[in-house]
Amino acid sequence: MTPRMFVFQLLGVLGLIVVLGLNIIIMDWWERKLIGHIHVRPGPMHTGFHGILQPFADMVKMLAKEDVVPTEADKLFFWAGPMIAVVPAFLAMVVLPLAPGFVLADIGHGLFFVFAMQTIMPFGFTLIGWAAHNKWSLVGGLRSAAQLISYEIPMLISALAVVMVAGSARLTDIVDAQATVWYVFKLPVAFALFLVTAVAEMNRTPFDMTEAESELVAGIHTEYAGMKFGLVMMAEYTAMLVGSWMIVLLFLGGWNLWPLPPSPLWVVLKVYLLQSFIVWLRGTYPRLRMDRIMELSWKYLIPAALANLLAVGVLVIVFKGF
Amino acid sequence: MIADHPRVGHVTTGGTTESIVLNMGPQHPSMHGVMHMQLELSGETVLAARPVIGYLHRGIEKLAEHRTYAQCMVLVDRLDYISQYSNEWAYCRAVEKLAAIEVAERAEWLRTLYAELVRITSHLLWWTSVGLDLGAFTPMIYAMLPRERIFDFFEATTGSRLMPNYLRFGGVKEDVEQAELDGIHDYLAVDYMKLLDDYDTLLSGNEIFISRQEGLARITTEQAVSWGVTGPMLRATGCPRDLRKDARYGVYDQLDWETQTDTRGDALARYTVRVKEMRESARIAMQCIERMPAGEVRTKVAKILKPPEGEVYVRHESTRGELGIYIVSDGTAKPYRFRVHSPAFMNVSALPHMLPGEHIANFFAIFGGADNVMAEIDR
Amino acid sequence: MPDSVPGGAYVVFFLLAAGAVGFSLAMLFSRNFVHSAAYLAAALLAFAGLNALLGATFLAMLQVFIYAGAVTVVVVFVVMMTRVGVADWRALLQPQSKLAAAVVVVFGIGLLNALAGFVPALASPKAPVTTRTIAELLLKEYAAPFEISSLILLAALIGAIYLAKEARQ
Amino acid sequence: MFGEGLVKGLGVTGKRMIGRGVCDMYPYKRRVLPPKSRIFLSMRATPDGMPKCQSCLTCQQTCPDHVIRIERDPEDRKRALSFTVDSGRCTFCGMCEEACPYDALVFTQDFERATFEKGTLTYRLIDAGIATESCVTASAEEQPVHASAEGGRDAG
Amino acid sequence: MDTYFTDLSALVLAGLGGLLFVSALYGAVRLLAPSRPYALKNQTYECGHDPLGQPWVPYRIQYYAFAIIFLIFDIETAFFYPVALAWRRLGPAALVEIAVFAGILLVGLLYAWKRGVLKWD
Amino acid sequence: MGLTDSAERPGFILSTVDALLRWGRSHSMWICNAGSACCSLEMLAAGGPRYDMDRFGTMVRASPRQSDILVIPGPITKKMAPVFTRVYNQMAEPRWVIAMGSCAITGGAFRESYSMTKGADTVLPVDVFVPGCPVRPEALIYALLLLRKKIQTTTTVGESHREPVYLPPVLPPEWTAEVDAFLGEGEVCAE
Amino acid sequence: MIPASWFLALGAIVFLIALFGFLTRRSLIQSLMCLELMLSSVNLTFVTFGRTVGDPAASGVTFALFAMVVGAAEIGVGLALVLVFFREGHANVTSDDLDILKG
Ligand code: SF4
Ligand code: SF4
Ligand code: SF4
Repeated sequence: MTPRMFVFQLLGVLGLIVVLGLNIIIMDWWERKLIGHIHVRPGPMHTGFHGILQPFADMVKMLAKEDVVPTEADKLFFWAGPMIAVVPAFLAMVVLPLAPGFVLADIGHGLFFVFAMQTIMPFGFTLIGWAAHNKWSLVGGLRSAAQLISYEIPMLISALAVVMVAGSARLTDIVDAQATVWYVFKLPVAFALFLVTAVAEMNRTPFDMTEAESELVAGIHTEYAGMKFGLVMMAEYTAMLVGSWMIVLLFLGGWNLWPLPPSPLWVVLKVYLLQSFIVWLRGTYPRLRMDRIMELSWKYLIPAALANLLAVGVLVIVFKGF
Repeated sequence: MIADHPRVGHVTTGGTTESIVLNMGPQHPSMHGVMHMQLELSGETVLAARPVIGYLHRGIEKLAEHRTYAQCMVLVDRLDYISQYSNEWAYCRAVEKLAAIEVAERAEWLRTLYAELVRITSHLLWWTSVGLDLGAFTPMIYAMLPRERIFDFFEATTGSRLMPNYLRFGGVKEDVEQAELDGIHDYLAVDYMKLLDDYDTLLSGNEIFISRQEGLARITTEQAVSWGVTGPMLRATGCPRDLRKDARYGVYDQLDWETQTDTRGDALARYTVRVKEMRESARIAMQCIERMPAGEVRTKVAKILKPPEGEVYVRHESTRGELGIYIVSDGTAKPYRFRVHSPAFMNVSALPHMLPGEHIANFFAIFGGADNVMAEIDR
Repeated sequence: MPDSVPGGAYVVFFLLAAGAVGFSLAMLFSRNFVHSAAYLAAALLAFAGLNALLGATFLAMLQVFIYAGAVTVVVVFVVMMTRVGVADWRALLQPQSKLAAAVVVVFGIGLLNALAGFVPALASPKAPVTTRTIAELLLKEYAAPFEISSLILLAALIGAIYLAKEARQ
Repeated sequence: MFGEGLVKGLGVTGKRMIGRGVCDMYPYKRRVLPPKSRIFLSMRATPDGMPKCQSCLTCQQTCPDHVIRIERDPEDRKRALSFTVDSGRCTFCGMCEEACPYDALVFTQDFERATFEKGTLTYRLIDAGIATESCVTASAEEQPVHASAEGGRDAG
Repeated sequence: MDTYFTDLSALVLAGLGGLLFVSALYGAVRLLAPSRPYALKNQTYECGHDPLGQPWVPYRIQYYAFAIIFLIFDIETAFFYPVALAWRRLGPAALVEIAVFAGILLVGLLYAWKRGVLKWD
Repeated sequence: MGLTDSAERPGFILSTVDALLRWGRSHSMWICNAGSACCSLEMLAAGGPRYDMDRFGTMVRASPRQSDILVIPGPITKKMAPVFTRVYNQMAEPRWVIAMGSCAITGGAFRESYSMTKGADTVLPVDVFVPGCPVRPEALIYALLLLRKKIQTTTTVGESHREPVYLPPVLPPEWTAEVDAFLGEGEVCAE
Repeated sequence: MIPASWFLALGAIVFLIALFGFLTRRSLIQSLMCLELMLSSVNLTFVTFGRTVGDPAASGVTFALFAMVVGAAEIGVGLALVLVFFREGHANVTSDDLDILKG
């Protein structure tokens, strides 16, 4: 741990915060724009060029919006809940590489670390929902917690198939192993499972149980005003970024775009394409019912993921070069 | 006397330790207006539901007693603000029956046309809310497209997008230009049908949507009849009850159309019936335009109408079911008593029977399927 | 580690140690069980950090994954299914808590005494401890405990489900 | 096949995502509203500022919401001293326009009437016997329509 | 220790950075936002009504089943993870072992399924 | 207390912040979803493809906590008045109210009725009145732009907060008296 | 290099805190939480010992792994028991006078 290292890391963390902020700004605008176009309307238009300043305006407004704390709310977690939701998502970003070597902490268990961070999120959501002392929030929080914990397992198991084939959980290694053939082609089943579960982990339509606007007013953040609401949104957008980034790294070849030379640009491109796809899903589908969501995970996805894992295991043993 | 303050009592079933009593509405994104539902939940299962209405009670029935018959049209428009022409027509029919007024031939066709167009817009609005209740908000925006087109037609011909005040005793306010009619005919024939096909693919064919609607809150015809449920909700149980055919008004008997039914009786059936009706209504409207005779649109009626003493009740197939208008006249220029039998009210009162035992997420699918308009329930 | 700043590791250690002790105490003295669960999660996270500091990254992650993630969620669920907290601080305590305190003090003195005489240094592992070795250990040397642990888990699962089902009726 | 509907649904939204929007871009471009649409109650006036109202009070009696208040000139029963409209109460039903035997009332399509002050919603069409700027000036080619000449317009 | 430690310090730094960032936002809100709490405003929102009863009541016990199955399967995947990492080195015997391991736990899932606790209602 | 709360004479920084805040607030006006009657259909249409409020950054939020503007799209009946006041009170400051349609302005077509309040301004502090019945979507957008102008020109420095609005838990006696009068005499169209 | 004894001492302190809590807390839930904490501190001790002997076989970690399994199984069943007690009306899973929900 040299001082240079320390400064480097400090800068890296600052950079990540910028990425976090930039991502939410870009995605907020892009999502509204995209949904707008799906709805045959222009979306944000008159705040800056094609509404590009819209997220900034929202941000400024949220900063200057009163922070209502309900009398009966649990003061501590009403305040700390959004934090608990944001920080793990942010931490997960630390191990995600943009290019070989271009990563803050290229730890050997990068993949597992992301999942470990993701397990904290349901806890955060439960606390957010519980602290508000509001029935909608409570139901929303418990729902989202139940959903997140249910989808974590098939997600990890299908990711383990990748680990099995790549023989490493270091994300850079996994990407490098896809220099020619992306795992999406090698492991299509795992990819499909991972995609579905990742969308569920991001709490996006058709799995958007945290918000479930028509059912639970605004879900877990019913009581959260101003910046706290912004923070919850930030956590969700960051989770979306982390999730799509993971998919890109694990299955879509990361910075590889054969036959073009590898470049961090491809990662960014793929990540945002994927996020656009998720927004597109949101613009198309209704929401699944809660019990169907749970059933889907426990009755279909987990057995399927296990079967897939075993099948991949057999393949790896039988065909050494798989 | 306003006996009850909004802070109403609790749901009656005794709460266990696990149950939460939840106020749904009146300010709730998908309560379709200012409905208030008190739900008792155990976990996420509805144990008991109690609709609380009256948040939009504007006293229309009482106000009508202080207005002349012609002036009441304004109130009738706002009774069920989603299918205004149906209300106006029902009211006109009642008054015409009471005062024995002839209706001009062309006006009957125009009335039929408008009633069917408004049925389309109403069903489209319901379609938006069905999507919205299930978390898909694109249908909401898409349904706006044909709605806007039809509203354009309404505005160009009657002067208002929503509150037309167009029907008059003995006819309609003024004639419609042929160009406008042709325009809407072309739209219905081509673009509208295409849009509907697309929308069908978007929602009706969606497996998620089907899985959320199928088998939900299944009711039988007997149940529906005993709860007084009418309209598409009744037809979805397989009962071909349609006052347009049964009560014989307008020019429906001269047109080629069918009552849309579905035998399943569940939420999906209610959905299907309404979607089919959207197409059927367009067919009726197109036929109206094609076969509309020329002529006067209004017969001579006294400026201040004073119907003879007596009472009248007409039944009318509004978008939501059987709309009844009851008027008692005492021979003066103002109705002595004006009463509305609201289809939405009957449909909503069936909800407490249908809801218990359902998952809270299903609550909205069922609730939306009833297609209620609070303005009509509360009056 | 010639060019390393020794301070860094110490800072991290003290941060984490303070976190571990502080949050455990907070957990203990919180009257609201949801708070307790959250403090527990925080303390366990600190332990994860300590494990990582010792080089046991895999275990550290497991600590986050299983303890801070899964166990606390389960605890929070249960708290929400029962009662959230107690009104009075004294209601937290067992009647015979004085006795317990005495036991703990005696035990603690003994433990710390034993530790005081035992000051080993951290040795670097002779061969790098990779997670792969753990896997090999699990499947070869500890194969029996491995399968048995699955049986334990199964038993716990069935038992818990049975009990939860019982509790519902 | 399961999932077919899901894919097709994506197609429906995807098609529109790429296609053109239908937005009016309201404050920048304005849709021409149909002349019949009832948005702002106004009155026809001759170019020299004389309102066409003959102060017959029909509209005041017809209006279901008591929106119109007319002050008659005590000397000249055919002249209104003031004609006040409370657009905050108007339901834009068009009954007054329909009933006016002199075809004095007319609806314009000026909808930008939002205001900070409730009071400003009450405006005068005739003030001191003279048409205010809220009135529309009848163009030269528009023939004055007299009730006795036409007759049929208010046959209800 | 060193490589571990650089990674760990990055994570600790990031954690602190994240917390600081969020606190900074909170600070900005304190600085910029108006604040006027009063009783009615701070009352729990319930669709424009007086809140009825307490939200913090004991919740449905049967959801506990999900939590416990999750916990068990979480541990299972935690065991799978090193195995998957070392898979290429382990060979067919491992396959059997892991299949048995997963099989035993699947029995548990099956049990839960049959007991009907995998229903969210 | 907030930075912009107390300052008497804004310096450079403060005025910059003030300008920024005004810009932010005026460009991100979120509407509270509180549909009540016919006018809410036009509010829906204003969010629709043809009019699209979202162009101006106006979203419809379900929870009053996150919204800035309470649009009252329809009649406020006496039963509904406490609900609206509560929703208004539970909105986070700064907040504004738009009375949409004749009903919300004066009671409109139902003004004489026993069950109506005589306009939103009798229960809430209304900022913008939009006449119409129903209000055209364009007119609503116009009102929003008008309100935006107001927000832009109102300094946030030394912000004068709105007083809380309370509605008595029991109905005011004059309301009930009016009901009695209506039902008793049968003629209240005094005007 | 941080001395191993620091880790051991830390583990011991937390263990004692948790033990104290376990013995004195009336609420079963809190006792179980304390138990988790105890297990965690023991795990730390395992790992530290593993490091002090330079254990190449990583037995310390593996052992900790099995400890986790046992801990998880125990808390799963324990909490299920809490639920049963609670349902059977033994509100004194925590205490008798726990009617107030918020602390
Ligand atoms: S439009 Fe209707 S409400 Fe308005 S002034 Fe004329 S008659 Fe009265
Ligand atoms: S009806 Fe026409 S002429 Fe008569 S008072 Fe009204 S505006 Fe004037
Ligand atoms: S102003 Fe007119 S359209 Fe709007 S709510 Fe009132 S009656 Fe309905």
